[in-house]
Amino acid sequence: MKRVRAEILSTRRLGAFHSLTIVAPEIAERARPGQFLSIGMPMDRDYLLRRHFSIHQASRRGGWAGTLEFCFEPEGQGTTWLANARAHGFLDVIGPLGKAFAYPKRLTNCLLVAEGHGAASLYFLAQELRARQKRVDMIVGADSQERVFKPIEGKRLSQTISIVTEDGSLGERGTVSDALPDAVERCGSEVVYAAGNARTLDRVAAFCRERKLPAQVAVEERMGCGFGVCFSCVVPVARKDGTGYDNLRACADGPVFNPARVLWDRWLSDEPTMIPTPPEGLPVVRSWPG
Amino acid sequence: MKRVRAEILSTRRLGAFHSLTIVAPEIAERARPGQFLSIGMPMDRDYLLRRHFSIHQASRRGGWAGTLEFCFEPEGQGTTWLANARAHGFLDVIGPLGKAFAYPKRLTNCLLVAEGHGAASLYFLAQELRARQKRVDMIVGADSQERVFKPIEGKRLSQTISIVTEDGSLGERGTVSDALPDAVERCGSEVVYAAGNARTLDRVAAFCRERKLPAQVAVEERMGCGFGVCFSCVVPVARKDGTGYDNLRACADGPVFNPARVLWDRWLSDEPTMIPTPPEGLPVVRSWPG
Amino acid sequence: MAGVRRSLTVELPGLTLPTPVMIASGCAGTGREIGAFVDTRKLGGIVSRSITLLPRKGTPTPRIAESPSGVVWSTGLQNPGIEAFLVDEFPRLIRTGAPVIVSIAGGTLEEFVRLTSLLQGRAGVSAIETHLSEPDEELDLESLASRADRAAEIVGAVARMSMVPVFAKLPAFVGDLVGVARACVRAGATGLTLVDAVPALGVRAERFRAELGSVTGRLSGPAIRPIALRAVHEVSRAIPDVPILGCGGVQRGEDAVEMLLAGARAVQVGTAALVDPAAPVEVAAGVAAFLKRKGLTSPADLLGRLRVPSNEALLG
Amino acid sequence: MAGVRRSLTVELPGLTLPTPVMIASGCAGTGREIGAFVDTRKLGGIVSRSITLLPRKGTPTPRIAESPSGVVWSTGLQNPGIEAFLVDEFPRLIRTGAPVIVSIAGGTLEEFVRLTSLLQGRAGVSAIETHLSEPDEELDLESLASRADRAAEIVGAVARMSMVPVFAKLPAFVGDLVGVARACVRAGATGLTLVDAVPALGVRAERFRAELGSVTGRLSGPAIRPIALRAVHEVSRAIPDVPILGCGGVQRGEDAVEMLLAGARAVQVGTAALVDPAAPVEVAAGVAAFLKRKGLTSPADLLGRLRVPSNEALLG
Ligand SMILES: Cc1cc2nc3c(=O)[nH]c(=O)nc-3n(C[C@H](O)[C@H](O)[C@H](O)COP(=O)(O)OP(=O)(O)OC[C@H]3O[C@@H](n4cnc5c(N)ncnc54)[C@H](O)[C@@H]3O)c2cc1C
Ligand SMILES: Cc1cc2nc3c(=O)[nH]c(=O)nc-3n(C[C@H](O)[C@H](O)[C@H](O)COP(=O)(O)OP(=O)(O)OC[C@H]3O[C@@H](n4cnc5c(N)ncnc54)[C@H](O)[C@@H]3O)c2cc1C
Ligand SMILES: Cc1cc2nc3c(=O)[nH]c(=O)nc-3n(C[C@H](O)[C@H](O)[C@H](O)COP(=O)(O)O)c2cc1C
Ligand SMILES: Cc1cc2nc3c(=O)[nH]c(=O)nc-3n(C[C@H](O)[C@H](O)[C@H](O)COP(=O)(O)O)c2cc1C
Ligand code: FES
Ligand code: FES
Repeated sequence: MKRVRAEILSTRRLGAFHSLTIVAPEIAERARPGQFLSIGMPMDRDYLLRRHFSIHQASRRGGWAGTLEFCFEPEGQGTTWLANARAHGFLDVIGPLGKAFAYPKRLTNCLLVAEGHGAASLYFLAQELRARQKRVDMIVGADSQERVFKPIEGKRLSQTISIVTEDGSLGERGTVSDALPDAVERCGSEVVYAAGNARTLDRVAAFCRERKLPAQVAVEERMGCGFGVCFSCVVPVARKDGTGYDNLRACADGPVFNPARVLWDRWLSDEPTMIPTPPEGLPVVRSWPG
Repeated sequence: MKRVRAEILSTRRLGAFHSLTIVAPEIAERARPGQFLSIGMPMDRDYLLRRHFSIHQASRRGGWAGTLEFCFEPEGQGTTWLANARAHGFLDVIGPLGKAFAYPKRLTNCLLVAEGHGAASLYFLAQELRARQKRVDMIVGADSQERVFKPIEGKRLSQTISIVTEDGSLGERGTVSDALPDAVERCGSEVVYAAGNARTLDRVAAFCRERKLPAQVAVEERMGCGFGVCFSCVVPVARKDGTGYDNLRACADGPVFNPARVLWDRWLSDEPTMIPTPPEGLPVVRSWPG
Repeated sequence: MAGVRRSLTVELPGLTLPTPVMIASGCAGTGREIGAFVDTRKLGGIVSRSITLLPRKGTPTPRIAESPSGVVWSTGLQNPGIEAFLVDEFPRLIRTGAPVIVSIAGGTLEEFVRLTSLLQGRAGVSAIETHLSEPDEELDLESLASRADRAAEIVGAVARMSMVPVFAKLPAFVGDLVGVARACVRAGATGLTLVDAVPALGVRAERFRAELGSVTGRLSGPAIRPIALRAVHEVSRAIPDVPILGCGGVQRGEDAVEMLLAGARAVQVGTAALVDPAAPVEVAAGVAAFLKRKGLTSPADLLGRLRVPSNEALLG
Repeated sequence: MAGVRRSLTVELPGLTLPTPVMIASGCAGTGREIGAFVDTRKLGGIVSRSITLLPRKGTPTPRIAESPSGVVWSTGLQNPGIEAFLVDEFPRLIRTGAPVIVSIAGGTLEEFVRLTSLLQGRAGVSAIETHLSEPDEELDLESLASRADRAAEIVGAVARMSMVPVFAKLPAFVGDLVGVARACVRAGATGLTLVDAVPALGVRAERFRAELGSVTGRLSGPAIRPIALRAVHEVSRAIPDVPILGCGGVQRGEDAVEMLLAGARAVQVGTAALVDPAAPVEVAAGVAAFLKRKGLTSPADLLGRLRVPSNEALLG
């Protein structure tokens, strides 16, 4: 993990998304899919916290060697400021942060389920999987067309891709989880990777648990620091041996988790107080397929 | 008093000073020497309060009609932000604020004593006095050469001018108050106007009191609002009849005051508690010469 | 939402506000100034600066300094005293057409009693706000609000004499905020203004000096909004039906909505009104826009409707 | 200033700090993380997150949200419990080479006693900080610090058992801060950490929700600096010789200088260390630069040297 003052090489618009490419060789060198970057905000603003974005692209060779790309939708103060950043400006960047997606050793057919900006990290993963001779199929979704992340690149990176939007403005009408059973059939998927909104990941997790499909998901949680010191970003994860669970830091112990071990109901609970351990006890989960 | 969204017409450097010319006809129409402008800061910053600057120039006719100029030295957060403002940007401006300098009706020989940015309003005053066939002489001072405000313009606007700097880098070595007795002799001054640092104004006031010279000074005090609602900017001023004093608002009741009525020791006291009324009682002061 | 009649009016016991956004005490001037910037009939109300029995010259300058997203200030409650106030300033405040809440302050029970008697039955006094953050000169307490029984004694005396609603303005931190609040309500307060600015100190390192002539002062502005929200929330949950005027860091319409959700019936804007004299009116417009967007018809629809969060909602 | 030997070292009773800038409790991680960003030997000290007798899972997420120039947070003191802490986290903290202050928390006297006994005589514990903002489970008080006698009972028990300095960390607002502080010192506290984060609530208007999973939380960051400064100033003037660790909103060297001028011997950096992990070291560098500019030789030269302001100085 490094902290650098990184120059902005270029900025682009991709539908609803903004893309920033920065020069940060020390980070690009180490970056792997699922990891993220932490961007510092300017000093004199009334908002303080760093903002966090998945690494979409890390170039190690060629003309772009040493550069990193991340993408975001301008929403609040921080992303609005970032959206106005110009080439040749500098950013305070920490990365690569967090645990990356693990690659399957034996299994080959990988299904990547991406919702919204979740595609940013999964496209990066697709490249790495293909470089390892894995078959990559994709489900890419969003609420509407302009929020579907780089559909063309999605097609290029996958054997088959199904695009879904909630309003039907592009591809099938529906959500990525609706499209899941079908895709798994069609592609003979053996491993599932997913990134997107937590409720969707919960549904993907339930499906994979039921089908006994090994899976990994990249989660997002509010972060205070992004580098593991404040314990703001925790997700309840069952211990391997089922003796209980721990609140693990999405930034340091995640953001990639085995969905079978995430206690979704507890994490996504509306209640401000903790839910008691379910009567059936906590799941015992074998680790990621060797 | 108006509030406008004013376009920045141009920006200039004048030695240590920055000058901004803005388009604000409603304000320029009414502006008189000694009055000031209040500039709003951007929304998302961690500093809130408006910044205040004397009106240096208000053009009512000709090519520049409807424009206002103010000048400042970048020091803290707000002026640093302003120093980076560019032409065609917009500012949240309130003005003209405060009471202006009064012009003598009968007396003719006016001596203008300007220290640092105090010259900004006194040069404006000089123009108005000359337009009224008054004789204008000046003492213009600062700690060093690049802080002497527009010396050339000072020469142009005055019959005689003495320039003083504390380090002697331009004109005589010394302070404006040192140069005062001489200038009054030489120019047969009948009225004194002064703007500058409070301790200097105190000395000018003492001199004028002793010589029975009618005078007016423009003061500066920390302001919360600039338009009279918060009572942050007060200066202790003796009542005309000597029955006591009032803490008057520099922004609404000033910034121009009759120095003979300002209780300088009380105002400039180092003590955090109020000083008792002096045994000799408070001054009784005839009003400004008709 | 065709056909829906939407109104910003706020009905409080014995007091109707045209909008839920007033100007907080000490930030509205003398009635002469504010009209230059806003249509004063669009104000929910104007709270006068705190008026004492005798004139007060206030603290030496500097009286205000900046701090991150806030200001540290101390005026020492400069005011002309109740008699001069009633001759001059008060009539001008009334002429603005906004409901006028007179804030009264003192260090002894007697002062509050005499102040109230001078306001009694006077046309144009829409309500009285008791400023209780001053030191208690009789019991020698840090402030009149630091003990529930004492606060109740003062507020009770004012309430018994007053024919108009009385709001007890409390600091965010007194030993037991809910206890003091409950005591004030039991003693007869119509409602509470939460909160007064927070004790603070500004230091100017470069000069080894305190920023203010009075050395210590009070912190206000957006910086304290979460502090005010917590006070409003805590008190409104403990004393469900008491009308609360939320005060502290309100700058935008959304901030006012936050206060109403936390349990306030209306809000007061202080520091933000110094920075932007149109803020109180713009905040009200922001509340109206929010109600429209949510298909609600009145500020009362927001009262205390705070829900607990869901991660999905925050991350989705 | 040729020949002047300038040092940032701070000498406290029984404790020497390499610099006057520590990382505040809950913001330093587990000893694994911070080394990636700074030379940890340049830290004045590291205060551990608050450790309880039994493991704590903490509050549900979201645990942090932004507010103007601050953050509202609540972790519920998530920690592995003292035993696991001593096995794992503590040794790693020591290996950073910075003085380690262990922060302990609980809701009962017994918990504090047992926590202290487990730390007793353990190599590498430079000091103990008692976190007193938790609710008092025995006397059912809002916090252990809300009553002087109770705070003194807890801190006294810890101090009597401890062979290392004990710092009582207090909230900015308890009924009578000076009284509680004095009671803690009389009971044996070596010094005080002022202040803990301030009770607060964050609301997300758009969603009618509290920002935090625990609904209410605490405010920290630059927004509260004037609050912390006032607490440090008030206590240091009332109890002249007690060592105070100033905490609250310190982000730049100048902020730390302000704390020292107000009466602190050293400072702690919390929120700013989340925003910029190098901040604690850069703040110390800023203090050094300030000392140099003023021709001073040690942080002690700044202690309590606050002067009252002069308008001339501020306006000139
Ligand atoms: C590990 C990780 C990877 C992410 N990758 C991406 C990405 O590749 N592209 C992308 O568009 N977004 C991504 N996000 C979400 C992104 O961090 C938020 O959208 C962004 O922080 C919002 O900042 P803002 O200034 O627009 O919002 P504000 O409302 O101004 O933010 C206020 C606070 O809430 C936090 N916050 C707001 N929304 C979120 C959120 N959805 N998740 C976490 N914190 C939030 C902010 O960080 C900030 O601290 C990621 C989040 C995490 C944790
Ligand atoms: C009536 C009036 C007229 C003025 N005219 C001019 C002018 O023509 N040219 C010029 O250069 N300056 C002028 N000043 C001073 C100018 O307002 C301050 O220099 C400026 O506000 C400093 O802002 P900052 O962001 O640089 O300083 P910061 O240190 O960031 O300011 C912090 C706070 O202190 C206040 N403050 C700081 N210095 C002063 C000061 N000297 N006087 C009053 N408030 C201060 C700021 O307004 C702000 O509220 C005038 C002040 C007043 C009251
Ligand atoms: C300059 C100034 C003067 C104030 N004077 C008074 C006063 O006289 N009486 C009072 O009760 N509150 C006074 N206040 C406090 C405000 O009414 C308000 O309670 C506080 O500032 C918090 O609100 P805000 O964050 O919107 O400013 C004053 C505040 C400021 C900034
Ligand atoms: C995320 C976070 C976690 C914290 N955890 C603790 C804690 O466990 N124990 C404690 O005494 N203080 C804790 N604090 C409070 C800080 O130590 C500090 O007192 C407070 O944040 C004020 O300092 P600051 O403004 O520099 O952040 C925490 C603060 C933050 C932001
Ligand atoms: S965000 Fe601070 S630990 Fe993860
Ligand atoms: S600055 Fe507010 S009254 Fe003058």
